[in-house]
Amino acid sequence: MTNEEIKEYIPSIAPNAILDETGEWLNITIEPSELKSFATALKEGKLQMNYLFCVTCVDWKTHLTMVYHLSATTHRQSIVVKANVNREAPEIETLSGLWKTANFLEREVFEMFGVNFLNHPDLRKLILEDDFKGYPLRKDFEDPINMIKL
Amino acid sequence: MNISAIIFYAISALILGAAILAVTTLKIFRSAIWLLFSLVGVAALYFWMQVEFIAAIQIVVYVGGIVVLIIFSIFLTQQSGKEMPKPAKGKVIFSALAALSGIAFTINLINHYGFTNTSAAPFNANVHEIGMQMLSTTSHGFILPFEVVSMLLLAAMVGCIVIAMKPTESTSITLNKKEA
Amino acid sequence: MYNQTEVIKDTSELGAEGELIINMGPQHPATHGVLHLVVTLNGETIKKIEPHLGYIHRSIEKMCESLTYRQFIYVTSRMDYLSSHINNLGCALLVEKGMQIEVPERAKYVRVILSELTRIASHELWLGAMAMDLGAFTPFFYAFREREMITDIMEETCGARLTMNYIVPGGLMYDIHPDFQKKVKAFITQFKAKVTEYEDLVTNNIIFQSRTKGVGVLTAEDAISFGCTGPVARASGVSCDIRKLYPYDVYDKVEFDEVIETAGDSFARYMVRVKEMNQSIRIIEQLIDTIPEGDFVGKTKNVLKLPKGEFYTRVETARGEFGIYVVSEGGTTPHRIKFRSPGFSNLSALNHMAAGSKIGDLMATMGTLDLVIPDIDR
Amino acid sequence: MFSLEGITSTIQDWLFFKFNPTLALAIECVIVILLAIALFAALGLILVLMERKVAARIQIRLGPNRVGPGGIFQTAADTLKLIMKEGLTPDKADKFLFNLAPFIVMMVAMLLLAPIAFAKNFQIWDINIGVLYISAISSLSVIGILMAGWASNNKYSLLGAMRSGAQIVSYELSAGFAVLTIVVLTGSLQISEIVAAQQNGWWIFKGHIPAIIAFVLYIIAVTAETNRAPFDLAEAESELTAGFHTEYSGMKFALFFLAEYINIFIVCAIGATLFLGGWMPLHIGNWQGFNHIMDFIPSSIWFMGKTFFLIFLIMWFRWTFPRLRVDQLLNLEWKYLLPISLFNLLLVAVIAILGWHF
Repeated sequence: MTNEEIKEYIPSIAPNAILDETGEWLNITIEPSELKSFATALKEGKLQMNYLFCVTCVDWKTHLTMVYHLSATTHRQSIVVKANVNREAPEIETLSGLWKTANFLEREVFEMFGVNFLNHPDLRKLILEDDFKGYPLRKDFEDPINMIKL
Repeated sequence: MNISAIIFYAISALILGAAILAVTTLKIFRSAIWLLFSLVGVAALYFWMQVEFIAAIQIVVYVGGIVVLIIFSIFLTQQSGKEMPKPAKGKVIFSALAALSGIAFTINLINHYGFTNTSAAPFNANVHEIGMQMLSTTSHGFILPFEVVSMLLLAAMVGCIVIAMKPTESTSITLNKKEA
Repeated sequence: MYNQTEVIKDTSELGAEGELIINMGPQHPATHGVLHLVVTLNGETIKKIEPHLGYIHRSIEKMCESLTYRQFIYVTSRMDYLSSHINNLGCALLVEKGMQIEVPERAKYVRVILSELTRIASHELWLGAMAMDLGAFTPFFYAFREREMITDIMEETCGARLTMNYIVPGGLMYDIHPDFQKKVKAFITQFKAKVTEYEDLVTNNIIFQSRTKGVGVLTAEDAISFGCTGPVARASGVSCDIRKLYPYDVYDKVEFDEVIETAGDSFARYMVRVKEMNQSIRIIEQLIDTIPEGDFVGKTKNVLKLPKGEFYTRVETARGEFGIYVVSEGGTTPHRIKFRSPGFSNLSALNHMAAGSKIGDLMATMGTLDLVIPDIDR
Repeated sequence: MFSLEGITSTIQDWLFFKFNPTLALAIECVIVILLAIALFAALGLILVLMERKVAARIQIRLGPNRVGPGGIFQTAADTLKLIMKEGLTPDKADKFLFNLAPFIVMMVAMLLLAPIAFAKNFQIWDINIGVLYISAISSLSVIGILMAGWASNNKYSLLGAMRSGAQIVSYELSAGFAVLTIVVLTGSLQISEIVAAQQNGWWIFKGHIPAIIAFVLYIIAVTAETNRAPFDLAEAESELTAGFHTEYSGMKFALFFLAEYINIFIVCAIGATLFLGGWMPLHIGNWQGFNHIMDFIPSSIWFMGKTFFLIFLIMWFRWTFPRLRVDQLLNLEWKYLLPISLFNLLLVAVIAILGWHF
């Protein structure tokens, strides 16, 4: 399986996806609502993307971007799936049913960025205290006591 | 009063005191511990009487076995730490009466038994003799009761295992369903 | 939402249906750090394990957003402090990839040797700590005897014993110490002579084997699904060695085997690490005599600026795949940086692996996961 | 020749000459109690130091070496530290039982001292059911541990106590059967008679195969009974932090600590008495010359030497083996040791009846 083949295959499962090849790996941006079905197709379809090695979020001040790094243990090609979510009330479908590692990684994103993962089995704070207010990794997070500005 | 008598009264006081505490304390674990002291006291009494074998058996069976079992079952119940509610007045009175009548009966019995000084040699509590008697088949041998008791214990043990055996997953699920 | 403080309050009482909830940690001898596990027990049998993290969370990712590309390397030494060289190497590789900096051969050789020494040191510490979790105290001292030699080498070379900060973008901070090669060779001789002691004391011990065989089994499928990497995944038969799959520096020039076991239990994880130490020795042996002469650092600009874009590098630390994901806006600091730490994913598999086993098995399972808490908490 | 027997009989004669029998007996009791306490203190200091030195030796390090020459006063300094420490009692603990437990454990250890023959005719109480007395009293020690575990109101302690209870109750069986093996061979429960029966050879040599099996079983079982590694599940520090004594501090902890070492001493002393001839010197059959030379070594040295050899063995185990899991521990007892013990007892009965031992 080569990068070219992946690129040809993607539109067949997600016609609305935007492909971007500038980086090291193929970047696929899709709508948050399509994420779950797209991810299912990636994992169970021809690509066999069974290894989710990184889930994170990027705050672009106007919106948040969920970033999923996927790979396959069979052909070792990696792809990056991105989904832009609304910053005010971020919501996205959970992938913890497909990759078990997503459970913890999404919990981390949940408390650090405030993204609400729908249908997550156990969505609560993993690292921060329960009464912690705010989302520390967002760009506008301010904590005058504990944060030192360089 | 010679030293032997003093020791006797001291031990008796321990037994009685521990026994009273065992029934009056409101914490179940403490009550087991008082029971333990009472049983150890009885063993001490046996030592005082120089029947060491019986004393050792008393400790092995009652203290090492039964009290440990009692303590284990207390551990397994959830409310072991809490104080038990005070028993109802009626119960207290009834129990006290039962105990008193027991004491009266015993005292009566002792009073009517004329203790006489014997000049016979003190009885032989040699372990060797006990062993022989226990397994002998002669007219005063105890082999038959010994074997019967062992059968009884075996049956009890098998019964325990059957009770303690956990139901398999599937049966327990059906049980839960029934309860629901 | 579920309240964590509630859980801690609850635990003074018995849980539902006679379950016993135990807070293992934040201070507990077996968690090796401040990991907090809320363990639900039924008698001695574990029903559920819930990790609570954050006791030493320093939000390194947020910190890095205001640190330059030269500075942020120092923070990564403090994450997985047992593989600090390899973490530094990952950062250096990222900057080198982003800015296309040429690294001199000499630096590449030294980096790989140091990475492998770090791996051995980390595995030695793990071996001792894990044996101690299982109640054997003595292997700890035997393992530390060898680890001490490595830390001495590190100290001589980098000036530090734990948080090295020796690898910088473009190469190394200083040249290696003149005695470096001699000392490393002395270490190899010593290690080879003493490694049989571990076999005698730990591997072949029947109690150790019965404590670890068949305990905490992780199938290959689950290992992939939980994102496990490193020895944990390799013990389940998943080939995931970054050094083999995506070679960096001079790993493509050396011969070594990727150690793979298939049982997936604690013993397999143990064996993988022990064999990995031997493979690391093999790598070092191939490189130590052929370190080329020349510069130890390539030519770099004073101010490092990554071009606009996204970068991801991964290196194989002692615990598995360590990934760094950087989103750059073209400035001197990253816009967003994400460390994909191996311990975090490995920890997420703990509940799956240990539920249903005894408390004693939890120690074997957790021990062989080789958790380093700052790596998880970041 | 200098002998403990001489000293004791001199003191006794003098006491009975000076005072009336009751008073003399009372004074003797006081002397014995003082000696026992002194022995306990000395044993605690020596054994803890020995443990640390043995551990250090095995672990390629030096061990204590600062306080006094070779660190011999280290344990004294530790004791001082423990005495000075505050003895904390948890708020929700059952204070009475919590404070009582260490003393129970200690008292049991003291009671066990009574029938041990430290040297020729040097014994507190030569009770005619010697070994039965020992197994009876040692079954009491579990009570102290259960009490400590329960009264602490700590879950680690409770788990530790439950483990310890299950462990001691089960391993008592094997230890008992191993002891019975020697009882069958000797035909007596009395310690002095068991020692006397080994005049022309220790039981481990005379009783050959069954005695050796019994010896191995005994060592395993008592290691478990004293909660020593590899059977230290009751205090498995990587699992239960410190097991049943998690909440204890200061002197109360020290009592548990001390009792552990006293118990080791006692079980090793009994093991030495039963299998290695107690204070009896090494005699080989009818080699008169050899036996005579052996007799020159004082009996107390023989006894202490054998006991400390066994203690060393148990310490060696601790610093070598990993800990067993709780179900493996019980499996080992019920599925392996107990059937072997039963069979061994049968074997020894046959051997004793047919007179196959030497």
